[in-house]
Amino acid sequence: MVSKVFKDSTSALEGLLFDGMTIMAGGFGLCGIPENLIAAIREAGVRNLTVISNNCGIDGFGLGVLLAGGQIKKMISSYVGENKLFEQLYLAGELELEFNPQGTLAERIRAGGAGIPAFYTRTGVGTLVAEGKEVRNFDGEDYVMERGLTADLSIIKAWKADAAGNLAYRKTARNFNPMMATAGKVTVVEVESIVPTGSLDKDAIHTPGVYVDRLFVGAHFEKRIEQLTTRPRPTAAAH
Amino acid sequence: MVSKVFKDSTSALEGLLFDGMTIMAGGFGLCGIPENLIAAIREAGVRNLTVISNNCGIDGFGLGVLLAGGQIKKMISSYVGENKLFEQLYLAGELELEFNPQGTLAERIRAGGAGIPAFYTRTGVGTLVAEGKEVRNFDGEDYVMERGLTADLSIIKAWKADAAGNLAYRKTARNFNPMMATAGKVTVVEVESIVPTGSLDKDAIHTPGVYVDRLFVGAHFEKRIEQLTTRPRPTAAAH
Amino acid sequence: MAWTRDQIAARAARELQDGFYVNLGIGIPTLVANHIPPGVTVTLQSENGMLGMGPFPYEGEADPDLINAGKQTITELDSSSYFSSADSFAMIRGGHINLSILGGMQVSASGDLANWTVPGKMVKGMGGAMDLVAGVRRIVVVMEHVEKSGAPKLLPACTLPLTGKGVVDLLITDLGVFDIDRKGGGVTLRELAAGVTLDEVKAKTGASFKVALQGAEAA
Amino acid sequence: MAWTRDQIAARAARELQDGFYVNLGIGIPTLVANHIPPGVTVTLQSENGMLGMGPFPYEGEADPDLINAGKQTITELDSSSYFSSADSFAMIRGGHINLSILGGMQVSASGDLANWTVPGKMVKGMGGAMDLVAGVRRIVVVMEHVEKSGAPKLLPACTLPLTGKGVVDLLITDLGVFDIDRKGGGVTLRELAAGVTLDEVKAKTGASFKVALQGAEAA
Repeated sequence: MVSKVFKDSTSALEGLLFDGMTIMAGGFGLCGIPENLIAAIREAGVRNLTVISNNCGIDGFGLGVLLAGGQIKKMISSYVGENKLFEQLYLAGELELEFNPQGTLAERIRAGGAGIPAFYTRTGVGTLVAEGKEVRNFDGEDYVMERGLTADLSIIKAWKADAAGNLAYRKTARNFNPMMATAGKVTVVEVESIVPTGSLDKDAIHTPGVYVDRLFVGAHFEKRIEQLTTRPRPTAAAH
Repeated sequence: MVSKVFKDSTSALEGLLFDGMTIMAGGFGLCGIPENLIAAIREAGVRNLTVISNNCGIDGFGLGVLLAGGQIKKMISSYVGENKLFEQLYLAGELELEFNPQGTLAERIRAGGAGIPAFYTRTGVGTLVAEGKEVRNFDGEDYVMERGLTADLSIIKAWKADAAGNLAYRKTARNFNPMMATAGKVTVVEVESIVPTGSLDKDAIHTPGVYVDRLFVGAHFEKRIEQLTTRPRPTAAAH
Repeated sequence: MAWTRDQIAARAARELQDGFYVNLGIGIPTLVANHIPPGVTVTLQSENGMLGMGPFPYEGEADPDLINAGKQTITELDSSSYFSSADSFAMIRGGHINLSILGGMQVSASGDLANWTVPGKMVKGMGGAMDLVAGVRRIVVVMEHVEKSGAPKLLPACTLPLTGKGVVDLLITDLGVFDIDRKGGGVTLRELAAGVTLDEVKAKTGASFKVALQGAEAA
Repeated sequence: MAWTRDQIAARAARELQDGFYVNLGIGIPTLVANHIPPGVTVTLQSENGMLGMGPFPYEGEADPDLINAGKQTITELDSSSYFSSADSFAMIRGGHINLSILGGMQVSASGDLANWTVPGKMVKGMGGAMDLVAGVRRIVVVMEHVEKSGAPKLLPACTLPLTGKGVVDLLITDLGVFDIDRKGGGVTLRELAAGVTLDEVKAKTGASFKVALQGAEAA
């Protein structure tokens, strides 16, 4: 069987990138983002990208580097408040933007991967989000119709994988990654380690191998923290 | 905080049962069914039940005992082929039946628990299943609209729980249980053991505690096998 | 001479390609797992919530928490994973399974399939069959060519309630192999079982079909 | 005298009931966690995929894989669980969270909330706010009673784009506490902050409101 395991980000993306394509990128803020794949896409220089991702990184990190490279034509996101360049490009009319409520975005991606072309949600009824969309009453309550989302490519960050492509995520770095892994025509995954097949808990595999086309161990994981927040250690006297 | 842990099936169901109610019951075939809760409902004698479950047990076991007790008015299922009494009651007009494709049933229950009143699926287009339902074309393909499902009570079988109500299922005994746990107005769970809070892998909790109202350790788990199928052991010569 | 059930399964197994994710129905389709060609690795999905289905357990080792969609006890592999029924059918409906091999009661010339009910006679239900034919990328149906009564099962249109409309890509019976154009409609006989004549197939088939034999191979 | 941000948070914390599952927004709502009344145990949900949020980590122990919806580093508890964003919002949209406390820019007399954008000025996005107000069973908004300019924020109708229509149950500002009838419409002043007069509230409020004081308690 053809192996799903590739040696690095560049080889894992070979033949998959083209101008004008749609890419889904996992992560919430800078947590659980496919750092290595983003860097490789920056390197490859493809342009006019539509990027579906909850956020757009920060200036100089995460998807922010694709923004700085002028590679992104349109973002489909729920929140981009941490990115000054984003605001600047958007207000200058150089960037298209489609805001989705975060839960609607997550569900649209799940639907796209699950063969569901549309669903109804109460979220956004009576707001800008519902404009131009069907609003329908079920059992006395109004709901807006939202469409499933898919992409040409999904770029995913997981914690561990096996050679069959089974993935496990760690803590809140899971976020959008599992749904996006199901909604890409091709799904490429970077992981912190590839473990022997059979060593992952079979009851705890978040993404079964069927969804993973290519995977590799990322060379660098900076895992930058956006809002380092701590509390003081209790003093010795408290012990 | 009021404890979610009850001492047995009877106390866990106290005050929840009434004639004419709708109950979701987890399990696929006889695998992962809430045996102890079914027995307690048999004991309680409530009638005119609408039961949402993929199957209806077999004669004399699983939901079959509620059927034998004349407690079920209507079943919403995908397959009831293992139950002769079912066929008999149905053909005699003593039982209502709503067949759902298995995947549509699973998704309707997920939708019910997720606040989605309706969704579209290709499953069933051009068949009896689509009769009386909206059929709508998205991007050149026809889809049928299906509604979310909820219940007055969900009865669930899990493997392990902690006192916070976090649940883990085992192997294919997971099946319909996780979605049903989200779609009951009240959700009662029987488990094989309650483990110390903190001992379940936090990345591998299938049902977070928010969905669980009451839980108990089941007194009996017969775990009857419907189709025992084995292969001969390789002979010693083969070693 | 016509193919046996096992020969039908063997022929169906030749539709498997290396790396495929496959869902096998109950009956003849289950036998396909015994005929996977050498050098071909497929991953079997069981719609009750498992990817990477292993063989039946040894005697005494059956686990009641580990069954397939036919409710048979099975085993896991190193590469197996478990998931809920909702996740399982998201996988099926979303087009992530390459191939499904299913039994049939009737198939029409436009690829309609009936395999779940006989009104007034059989109260079983469709289980996951409607989801499989609607969601899986390629559908192969295996069945006896005619009913016990001799009545044809490959028909201009199904008379039984449908499982899916325009869903069958390939039909394999004891008499031969038929391509079905599920978009345009139309049946083409591709292979004859050893010892079966074109005349026999014509006599036993309700639908009209084109003939473009690739050679009548014994399975 | 008006309440401080911390006093607003303390008053909001009195809305927490034992056993509640709660989602706290960013800003003043985050402070609510510091004021949970004794004997009340609540479980905090973070919409990026966690139930059972713990306190901030000790210095040197922050884990980049463990953040809250405000992107702050946090810790886990024994009872914590992690899940995907889709599962997290299924929990929110499905009505499984008892209470959410959110910040606001404007609130209307019929319970409309605006808290996500100022056209032409602010390009941030709604994040999970629209899902929270649409799905959570009870919505408490905490905010300063007036803008820096002195303009009222409790209005007959919001002028900013809405986050949700008819979604707010209770409004807590530095001046007092207001019940909002999100079905029928209509605001009732329930509590005055210590040292705040009814006249001051009337002067600083755009919407008309009824008065049914339960006693002006200091938080």
